[in-house]
Amino acid sequence: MAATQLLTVIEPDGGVNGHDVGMTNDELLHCYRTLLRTRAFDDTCMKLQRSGRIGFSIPNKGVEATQVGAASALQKTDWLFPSYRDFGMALYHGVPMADMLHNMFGNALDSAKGRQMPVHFSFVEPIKFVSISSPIGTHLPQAVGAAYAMKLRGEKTVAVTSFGDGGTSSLGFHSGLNFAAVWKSPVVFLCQNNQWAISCPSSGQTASESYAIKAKAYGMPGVLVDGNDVLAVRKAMLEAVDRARKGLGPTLIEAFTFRMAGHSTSDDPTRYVPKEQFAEWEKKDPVLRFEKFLAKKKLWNEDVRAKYTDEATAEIHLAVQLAEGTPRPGIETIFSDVYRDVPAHIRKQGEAAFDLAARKGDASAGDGKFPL
Amino acid sequence: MAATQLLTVIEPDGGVNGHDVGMTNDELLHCYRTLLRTRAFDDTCMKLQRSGRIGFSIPNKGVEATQVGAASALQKTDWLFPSYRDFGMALYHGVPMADMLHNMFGNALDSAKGRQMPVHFSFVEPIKFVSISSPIGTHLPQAVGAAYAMKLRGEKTVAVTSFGDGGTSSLGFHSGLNFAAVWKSPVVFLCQNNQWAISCPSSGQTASESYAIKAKAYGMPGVLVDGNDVLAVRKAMLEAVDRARKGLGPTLIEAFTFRMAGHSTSDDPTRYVPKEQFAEWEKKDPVLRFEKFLAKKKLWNEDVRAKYTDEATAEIHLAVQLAEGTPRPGIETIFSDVYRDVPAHIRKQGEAAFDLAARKGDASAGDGKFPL
Amino acid sequence: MATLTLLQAVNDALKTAMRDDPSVVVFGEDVGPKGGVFLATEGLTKEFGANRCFDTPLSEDGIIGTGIGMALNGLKPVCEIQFQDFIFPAFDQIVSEAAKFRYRSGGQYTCPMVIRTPYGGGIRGGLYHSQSGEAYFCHTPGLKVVIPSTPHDAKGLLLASIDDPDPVLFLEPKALYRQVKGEVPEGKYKVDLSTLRTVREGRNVTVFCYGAMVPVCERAAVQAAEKGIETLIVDLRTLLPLDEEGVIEAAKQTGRVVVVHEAPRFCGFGGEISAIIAENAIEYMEAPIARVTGFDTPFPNTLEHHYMPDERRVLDAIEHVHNY
Amino acid sequence: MATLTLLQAVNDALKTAMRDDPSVVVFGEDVGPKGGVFLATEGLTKEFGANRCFDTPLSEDGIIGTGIGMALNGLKPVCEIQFQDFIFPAFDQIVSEAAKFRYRSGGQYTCPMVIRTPYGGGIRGGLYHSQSGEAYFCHTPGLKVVIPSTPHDAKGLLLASIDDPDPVLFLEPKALYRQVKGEVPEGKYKVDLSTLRTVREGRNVTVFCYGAMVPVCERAAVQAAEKGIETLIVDLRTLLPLDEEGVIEAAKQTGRVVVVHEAPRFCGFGGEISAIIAENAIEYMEAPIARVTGFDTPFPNTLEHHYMPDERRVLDAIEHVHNY
Ligand SMILES: Cc1ncc(C[n+]2csc(CCOP(=O)(O)OP(=O)(O)O)c2C)c(N)n1
Ligand SMILES: Cc1ncc(C[n+]2csc(CCOP(=O)(O)OP(=O)(O)O)c2C)c(N)n1
Ligand SMILES: [Mg+2]
Ligand SMILES: [Mg+2]
Repeated sequence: MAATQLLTVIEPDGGVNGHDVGMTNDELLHCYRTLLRTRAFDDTCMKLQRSGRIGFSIPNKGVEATQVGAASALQKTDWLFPSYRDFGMALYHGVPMADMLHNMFGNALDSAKGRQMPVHFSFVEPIKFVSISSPIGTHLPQAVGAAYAMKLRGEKTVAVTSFGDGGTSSLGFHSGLNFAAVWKSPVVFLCQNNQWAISCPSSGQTASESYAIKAKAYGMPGVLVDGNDVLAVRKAMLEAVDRARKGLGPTLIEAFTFRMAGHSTSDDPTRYVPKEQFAEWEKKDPVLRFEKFLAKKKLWNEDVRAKYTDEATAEIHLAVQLAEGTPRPGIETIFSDVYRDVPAHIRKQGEAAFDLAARKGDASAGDGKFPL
Repeated sequence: MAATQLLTVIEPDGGVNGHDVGMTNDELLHCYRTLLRTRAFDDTCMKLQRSGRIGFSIPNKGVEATQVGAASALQKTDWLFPSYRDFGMALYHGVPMADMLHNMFGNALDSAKGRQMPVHFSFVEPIKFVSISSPIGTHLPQAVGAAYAMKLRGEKTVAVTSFGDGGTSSLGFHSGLNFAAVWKSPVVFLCQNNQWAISCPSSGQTASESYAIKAKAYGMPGVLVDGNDVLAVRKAMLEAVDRARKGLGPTLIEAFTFRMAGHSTSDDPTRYVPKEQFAEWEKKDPVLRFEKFLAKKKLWNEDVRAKYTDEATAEIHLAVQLAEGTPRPGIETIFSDVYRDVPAHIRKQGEAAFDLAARKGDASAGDGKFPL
Repeated sequence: MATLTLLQAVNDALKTAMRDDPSVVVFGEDVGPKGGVFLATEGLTKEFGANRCFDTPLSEDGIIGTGIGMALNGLKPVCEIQFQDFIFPAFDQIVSEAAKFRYRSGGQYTCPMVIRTPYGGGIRGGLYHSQSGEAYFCHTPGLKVVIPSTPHDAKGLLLASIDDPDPVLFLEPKALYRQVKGEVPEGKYKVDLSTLRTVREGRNVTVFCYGAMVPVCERAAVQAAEKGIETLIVDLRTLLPLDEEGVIEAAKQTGRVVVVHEAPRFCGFGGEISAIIAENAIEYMEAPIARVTGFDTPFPNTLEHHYMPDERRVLDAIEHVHNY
Repeated sequence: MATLTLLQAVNDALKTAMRDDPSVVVFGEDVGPKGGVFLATEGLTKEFGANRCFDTPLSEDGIIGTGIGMALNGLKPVCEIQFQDFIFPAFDQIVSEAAKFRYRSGGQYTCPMVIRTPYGGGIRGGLYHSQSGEAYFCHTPGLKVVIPSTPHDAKGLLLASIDDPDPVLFLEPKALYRQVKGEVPEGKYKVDLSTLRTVREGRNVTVFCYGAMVPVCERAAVQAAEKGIETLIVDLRTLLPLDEEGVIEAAKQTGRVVVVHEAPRFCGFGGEISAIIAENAIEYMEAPIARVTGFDTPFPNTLEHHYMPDERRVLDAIEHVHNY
């Protein structure tokens, strides 16, 4: 595998060119199901936002294969340090859709207690899906630290961290990869190169030949892989995870893919993405790609798609009802979890807030909308 | 030139293996003279510190060739963003020793008005030698910005920035090289790899094959050069500077050398540098190396060394007298240069300080010593 | 004079400066073809070319670091940080470098540059798209910190900042971007840095505020007036260097003071205002110096309206110090 | 009990914690074989192995970022930043990440970690080896900020910090490292975070201080006593969360207050103390609340003794508020 040549497994006709896929039919169908559920989830969130029922979302369309392929290489005991576009990884490992929607609505059942913007998930089960941060790149060295702990205790787990092409310019990329390589940490760096960082194309992000080649600067292997190909991503991840578990150190994987939508619900990509690029990548849709492969294996036809789509629709429908029907978090959640124990000054501020509300009524919600 | 193979010009016997040196005898002797003056300056500062006459110094022994070779490739209109170990570059371009010593004494004639620690020089003439900062790596993106201005105005100048092996781990290295390559800025990054960052050896700094190879991550050429060889460093720098002037963008040069002393006057390298490493590099002394070359060209014998040494000694002797005899900066210098115009609150604080001194006498200097 | 939003006034100021002075360059993430995520830089690349208004890689350290280098070498960089919450990777370049270059070089090297960035809550941005970090920067000698609250001031203060010989952090109250409108003169004019603005005269209580809190305090003052309390409102505008004389004067005028900001209270900018008054005019005070601020917690999302000071809270404090 | 310097007490605390708990790891630049540039970590690599005390590459962002990851995953990292002046590259990791992890994850992920770093002047370190940045961190909810002034407290507070469930910034007054000596109990003991220490009782003037300013204030108090002024000295020790009740109480006791710190005045920690008093006890004040601080300039080198508050300046302020 190389840092400047694209690793592909699924051919245009759905064949795998002699690759040993090594997955059961059930496993393959779980991947497929997750692709569809991810797309359905994305779709629903976009619609919820457009109709004003949630404040914000981040489209996922086009990058599902990377997430499903990567997630499929992990054990439940591994740790994920994801970014905001990583719906698919959570869904793959069985995070309930409702839990994800509680976050999108920022309601009382949201694990983050409505404190974060939508898409900033945090889960400890069924896999460690570490609380997502908005600041780009900060989670890379954090993954390295978590991996250090694993190694120190002699565990055979790995930490995987996922970030965008833009994320490679961040401070955390530099310190994260450097520390990981020096420490030979069991960590995998997954760069989801969707070719855009909001409106900045790769040519404005770096002059390097590829993102994978940046691994050279840190003395670790760099692998460039077709991000629209579930099996190629899985293959690269499996190798990297295996290296990590064996104590051979970190790997940088670049998954080359495309964001088939705007950066977020606040973004209009037609201002800067060339029309032709959209058209070109429409043809490379990762879901169609995987369907071709499944069809060739006789695992797929339109009915299979319909069945899973219906399933996903029903699941998400129920989850939306649940989440939308759940009230806001209580005002006391503003004041808790700053520290384990509430210090006197914060306690007093909380008491004053309740006292004021009792005397003068509640604060009223503004009409501010997220612009980005 | 390559990122993992050492470029050398001066052979062990002083020959240059067919390289076209392309310098006049006067130019060569200016290099030699600067090597000796740099070493003399270093030596004097170490002694001044040991005898308590200045507070701190940073040894330079062993890395003089890198500085002289690099400086020799620049024009007076170019900009230097140096680090604290770069005495030689200033001396090469004709900064008077006395001006440098005013800084070492932090006196009233110090261009930094005694505000900075010793070795944190700042000069605008005869070359832009940009005010040195303690925080590692911050000056790299600054050099890129200065180079952007040159390019925007269509000037044919370059910005050169120099830093250590430890500096490659800093944030500024990552953002500096990345921005420079994307912008094709006329800038040269000179990594002086002296194999130690205080007590941290290269093996603890990075797992990459070399420092020069880190250029790959940014899409610019990386060159590894023998840092104890004036002519090799000059050759690499000339090529890089030429590329930059032609608008072809930045280059990363790694000069491989060795710090033949402690990190600073507060450091005891015997705690961590293996004895054998000192012994090995004693033999590779860059001054002896250049003398061999000059001797082969019939430009050198013991008398030449004696002559230049005497000259340097006399020069520095006078400069020390001047600097040591110059009084401290006036108290008003504490309050100026925070902004161009002194704002009211700072003016008042200054007035209060003078008033208090008038009523209760001056503050007395503590006996605090710099520990590092 | 045109009637502009605060956002349009910022855009107008940038265009005015770039027309006036070819050394002015504008850059940051997404400021080029997209025109910035709030559209503050819309049209600049088109009018002035991609050499003078351009996107950067995703590194605030790089944006400010290169901006410093440009400033050292004769350009007038106006850097945009997409959200103030994302300025922290550049904290070292700002506080260690830009703020200290003049001092540490004895005036040989200087950093006349502007860092523009939207700050504050009110857009359901949660922890990382809502913060008010002015206090972090106000504790840094060598920086100037400016926050407009009207379109007129936004343009005049920004033009003054661009002309300033020292580094200026220009914090734009994003909640007001499209919320406030006002008359804005055409062409170049400057609003002096370090002079506060009296928003409203009043003899009972003095309220100090800035940025997005100004309209909140104005609304509270209207309600207070209905209860017979006349409020003097001061928009500080330039937090550093602060118009200390003006602050002391305004505090003395009523002897009852409320300080308002969105940022957390502890070690916030309001403390400095209280301290200046307690140091210079305590004998004039007839009531505790009250602070109405964000809570000492991170910034929440769903409940942000409970977190941010609103008319209710400001009015309550006005009444409290008035009736003390 | 052994008599130790403050530096030895820090070293003792680290050893005690590492013996007590195998999940404690110590890392940073030069902390391994060299034992740290001040020798605070001397002997740790030898006793506990290079897996538990080790050098890092030169990146504060990396040190704190990996420390956070370790803390998330069950270790107790004690990170060293070589000088507080060099903490700024890690500012984002500290204020955006460590401080907010518990809150933003609803308590699912937490960051029990300690960041040790020497701060303050007195060693002729100039702009970048002398700063006191406590105010930057005290404005950050989610962090704790601790500063010892005696060997006893250094050990007890550091052990309490290592045991704390939340991130603690532990600022060590480098000027006192070898200057103060005192009795230090053997083995493990803790000094409560968030309880101030009364250094000296007095009924005329209250002085609030911390860290390296404590001995300076003590000396000033001796001189004041010679002039008949009895000074109550409070060592705040934990700045965040602050013992606010204790502060208010101590201020009320004399009605005359001086606040002392080395950091620049504007928006410094002293302002918060003044503000708390002005908000909660203004009617007890019989004089202006005075601040004695570093100047609002960067930290100079040759003239650092003029910059740092000394007995002269503290005494002058005590007399000023006393005679007001
Ligand atoms: C430190 C920081 N700077 C700026 C931003 C604003 N921002 C949010 S997403 C984004 C682009 C990220 O691009 P990329 O890393 O390629 O990820 P993608 O969104 O394409 O998945 C930017 C600039 C941020 N969140 N954090
Ligand atoms: C940001 C920052 N962190 C830590 C330090 C403390 N420090 C000063 S020099 C140094 C080592 C630098 O090593 P290197 O870059 O190799 O340069 P050299 O001293 O070897 O020339 C360190 C860690 C600093 N000055 N700045
Ligand atoms: Mg992207
Ligand atoms: Mg080095």
